[in-house]
Amino acid sequence: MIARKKKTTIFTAVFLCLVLLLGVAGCGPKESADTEDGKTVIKIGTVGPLSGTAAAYGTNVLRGIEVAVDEANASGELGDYVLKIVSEDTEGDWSKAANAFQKLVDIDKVNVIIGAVLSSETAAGGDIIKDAKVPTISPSSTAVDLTKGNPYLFRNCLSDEVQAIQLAEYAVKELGLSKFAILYTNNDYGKSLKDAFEAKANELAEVVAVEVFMDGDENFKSQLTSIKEKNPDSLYIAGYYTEAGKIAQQAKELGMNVQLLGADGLCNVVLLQIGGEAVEGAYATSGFYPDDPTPAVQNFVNAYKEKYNEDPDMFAAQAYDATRIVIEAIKSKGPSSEEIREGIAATKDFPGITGKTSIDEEGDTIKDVIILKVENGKFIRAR
Amino acid sequence: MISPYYLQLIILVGINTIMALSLNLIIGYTGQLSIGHAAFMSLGAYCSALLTLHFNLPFIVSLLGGALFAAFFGILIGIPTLKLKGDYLAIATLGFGEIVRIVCLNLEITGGAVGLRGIPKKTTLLWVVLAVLITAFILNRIIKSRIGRALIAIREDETAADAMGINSTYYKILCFGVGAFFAGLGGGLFAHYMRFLHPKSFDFMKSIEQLCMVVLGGLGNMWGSFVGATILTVVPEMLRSVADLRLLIYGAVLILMMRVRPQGILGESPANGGFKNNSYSQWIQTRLKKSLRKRSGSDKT
Amino acid sequence: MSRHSILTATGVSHSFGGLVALEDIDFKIYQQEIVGLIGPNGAGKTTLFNLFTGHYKPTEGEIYFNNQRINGLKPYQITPKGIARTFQNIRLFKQMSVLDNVLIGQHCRTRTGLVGAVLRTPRTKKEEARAREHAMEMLSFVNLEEKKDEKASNLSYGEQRRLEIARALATDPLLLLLDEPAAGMNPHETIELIKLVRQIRDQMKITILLIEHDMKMVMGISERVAVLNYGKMIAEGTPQEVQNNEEVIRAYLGETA
Amino acid sequence: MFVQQLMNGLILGSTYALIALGYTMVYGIIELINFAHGEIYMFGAFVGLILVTVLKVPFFLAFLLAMAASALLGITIEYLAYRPLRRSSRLAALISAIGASIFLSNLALLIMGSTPYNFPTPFEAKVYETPFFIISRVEILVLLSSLLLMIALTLIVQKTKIGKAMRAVAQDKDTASLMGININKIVTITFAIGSALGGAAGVMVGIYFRTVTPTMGLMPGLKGFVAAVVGGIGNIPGAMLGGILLGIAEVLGAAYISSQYRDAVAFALLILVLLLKPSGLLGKPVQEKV
Repeated sequence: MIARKKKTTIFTAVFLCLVLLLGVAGCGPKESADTEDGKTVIKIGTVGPLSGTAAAYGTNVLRGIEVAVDEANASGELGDYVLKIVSEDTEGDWSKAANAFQKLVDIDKVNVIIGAVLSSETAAGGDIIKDAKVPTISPSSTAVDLTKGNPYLFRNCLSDEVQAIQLAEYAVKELGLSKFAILYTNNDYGKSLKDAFEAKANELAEVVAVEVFMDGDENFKSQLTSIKEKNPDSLYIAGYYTEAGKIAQQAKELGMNVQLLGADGLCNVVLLQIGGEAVEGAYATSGFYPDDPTPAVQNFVNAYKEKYNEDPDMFAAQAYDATRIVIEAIKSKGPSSEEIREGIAATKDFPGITGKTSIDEEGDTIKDVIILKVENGKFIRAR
Repeated sequence: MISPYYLQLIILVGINTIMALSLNLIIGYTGQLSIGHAAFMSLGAYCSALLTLHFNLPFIVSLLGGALFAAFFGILIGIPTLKLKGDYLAIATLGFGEIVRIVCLNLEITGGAVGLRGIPKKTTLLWVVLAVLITAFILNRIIKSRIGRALIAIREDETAADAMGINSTYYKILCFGVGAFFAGLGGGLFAHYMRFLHPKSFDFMKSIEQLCMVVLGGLGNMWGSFVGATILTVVPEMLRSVADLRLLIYGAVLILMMRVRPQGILGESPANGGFKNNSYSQWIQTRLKKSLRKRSGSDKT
Repeated sequence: MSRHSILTATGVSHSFGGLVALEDIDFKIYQQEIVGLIGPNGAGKTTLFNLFTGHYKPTEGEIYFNNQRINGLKPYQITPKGIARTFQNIRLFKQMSVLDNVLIGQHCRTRTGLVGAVLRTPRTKKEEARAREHAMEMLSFVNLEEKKDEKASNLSYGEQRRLEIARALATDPLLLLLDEPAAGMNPHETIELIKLVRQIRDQMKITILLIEHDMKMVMGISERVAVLNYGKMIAEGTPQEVQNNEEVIRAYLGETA
Repeated sequence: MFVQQLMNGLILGSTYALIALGYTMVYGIIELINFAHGEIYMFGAFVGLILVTVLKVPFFLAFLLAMAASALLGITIEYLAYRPLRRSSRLAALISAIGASIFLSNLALLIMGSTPYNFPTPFEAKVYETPFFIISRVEILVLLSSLLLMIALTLIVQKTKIGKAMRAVAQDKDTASLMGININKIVTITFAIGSALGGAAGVMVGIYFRTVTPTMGLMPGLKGFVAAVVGGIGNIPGAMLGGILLGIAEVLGAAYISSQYRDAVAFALLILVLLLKPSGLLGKPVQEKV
């Protein structure tokens, strides 16, 4: 009996402590002050996976935004305004992203949101920011028609369709390839790349095999063996760098002699580390080339490296550019949500580190596609 | 006027309460360990959303359609799998949940990996409150009836329940069907609130989250399901300011909770936990008693 | 006493994967008698119970209850026909109240379905009230009416035994199988139990088959005793006859030696 | 091509088997689904990685040290999360295991970050070609190590005194303790061995797939568990068989049905086996006592 009582007491104590702790954490520094050091605060909300399996993408996006915001605040280019980031985690789960969006617009009353990262997250938040009239620009959600019919939703990333079409053309005309195999990851990104590439490649030449894998898979030998049977001369990998590196390795082990092709999801140094020799000679479309000698790119790369001790990837670069687009919008129109929306919508030939960027009437991005090639363990620009 | 963010939280608390209540019927009252409850939610969500999108049916009809669809699968899956006991049933339901998720990810009609967009927003606070009340009312009536007694008897001791003339297979399937029905109802409300669906949110972790709601609140306690759903919906939101520690804390709390109060916040039986007498621990108990008997030298035929 | 058989087993055998537990048992129970089933450890007494109640299916042989063939039926099908049992190692629904335990016994005598339960129709209410009344009668029969709201696991050992009997009685059986009802009881409790068993037979007209080790009890209460050894029925008769049967003496002495 | 696919399945299956062995070991003794096993596997991979890349420890030594570290982690988890619950319900232990799993993977995420680490391969990447199939040196290593670990484990359980005590505990804890067996010690040893196996699996798979991430334990953990159940949980050769069967089913499913449903094939196999033989392919059915 005594033991039981003690247990109950402990339980009650722990429970109360927890509630208190949470209360403090939740109500903590909920600042309503919109000024800081005499400057008016403009709040930028971010939404993306900072934990869970997709955390790598969300973390890099947040870092890209942070670099841009630090830079802008330090340079004083915004005059009487200062930018402040409110970042929200989604765990990679779109229903939690919906909560994050709702919180940002209602509780934090952010002026603008940069995010979300995964297309499903952005899709789940689209209606929320539309209802709240808060402009939102995603640096990486590539799903087809995502921004359509939503005047508050924009994105700054390469269109999957354009990437796939341009690479298919390049592969046939410049590289002289004719028998394509496609291996795509079973998410919106992989699927829209695959659809576009398959259509274009079939038009110009022939697609002999299409196989699919899941995010996070490690063993691709089954799919690769099926592909090998069809004797393609090239393999288009519509997915991300981790899986692509392993696919390249395993294809090599199976003795496949194919030209590797891919999209911007491949462009990360991790691909080179995992893939090693197996990814030599691979071509991939990209919006960002970190070795580009232009000062804007080098400034970003150096600032990023200094802050995070790591090379920036496409996610970080596109997030940086998205933030720059927002900053330009504030400079040209003003800091209110409506003004920022107008500013973003009017973006034309913005000289970003991921190329010249315009936003079309659907909120979609028009930007140059560059093609990178892996040579001697480094990405170099092929076109 | 309540802010949309808090409104959203209240609505999610409501939907999660429905999920937890229906799962509680299966786990807490009938003692069948199911860890694929999110699958029934997704079946209801997709079915009702598609009914709305393609046939433009009234909301209530879509909701019921989704719920019945989920119930149908609950029964369909229940018939073969409910022969299994304890951990084995848990694993089978886990496998079923994953299969549903993968199928939803690859079908054309569900939008596949791109997700299902453009579902009209029809779920309001009123709908959710009504649904919670109706769910609680119906489940409470069932539990307080002859059927509920039979379900609890099955949880306590299936062999003895059989001996009392209870067709345990029938009742287990019935409870699975009813549980799946309300899970499907919750799914329908969820779909018409979120306006978007993607299989990602109906994975294994979601089922675990729902299980945790039930256990945290207290197995076999209706109020417990409400408390558990509220805590696991609201607390993660309160912890947003410490985003990277959120799941860390969640994990630690689960371990601590099981140590200090395994019967849940509102659980009743202190010393040994209400769930103790499933068939497996029964088996262990029997063994214990047997060895005691052996020592006391009495008969065991 | 009428000599009308209520349960008839002919040539019943049962084996667990090659291990023969019961072999060629011929056994009859007549209406309203009290029969004792004895035998050393592992003789197959509980197995025979399990065959009668449907928990096991006989490998061979036939079992008739009230002129209906019941072998192969599931327990939940046999109970409504009128066989009820208690368990050797008390299997109450521990977390349920004493009254609810007995109400479970009424399960097979009530009909309410899902709709009736949710709508709580007048029929349901009437049925529930009747079931409660009946359950209370059973509780007062075993002298537990005051404990009706206690949790079953909080009862004393002897009370739990009695509750199990009340639960079995609530199924309105014709035949009651008691598996070691006196195990763990003190002499005083055993005497009370003997009284109770007699009452069940005399007042409710229920036939009783019991497994028991307390020889005083078996011989004192049973009108007929059957002896199992190594899965075979080695003797059957009045307590007097059985006590003097040489094979029985050997079986018991052999075991203790 | 069919032979190559079969070979692919065999290799994939032996990576599952490596994980399944640890699962089955723990379940066999204390009947607990150790959901944190996937995280122990991840932990082993990280320890191996850090030893090899940062501390420049020779590979084989790093492998052993990773096993030892994983064993230590396993013992700690058991002590903190499972032991206090030994007398409470199975569900409580299950939830506690899930809590441990969530805690560990997020702790790793916090410390190591989410970018995948590259595991440098300690062996010359060599590929052997036969007329029917192609196999790499690492794959042979994975196959052999899972086979060796299975045999070693079987020997430990069947032939040693500790093994005998383990089996006694598995059969009947109370009687075993009456016979003078220290239950706590046996459970600790069981966790140590099971977790060491998990760590070994982590390092092997890390080398094979060349990456280590904090979330690497999730799906393989689940699959390894499925493999253990298919083979008959608690049965050591069963874990091997289950793993290989699962691998082959997945690979053939992907090759001849559709790669979209590869994971669904695995889970369908699980349900099928459970329905036909609930105790798994090599598991012994439990006779229910009345």
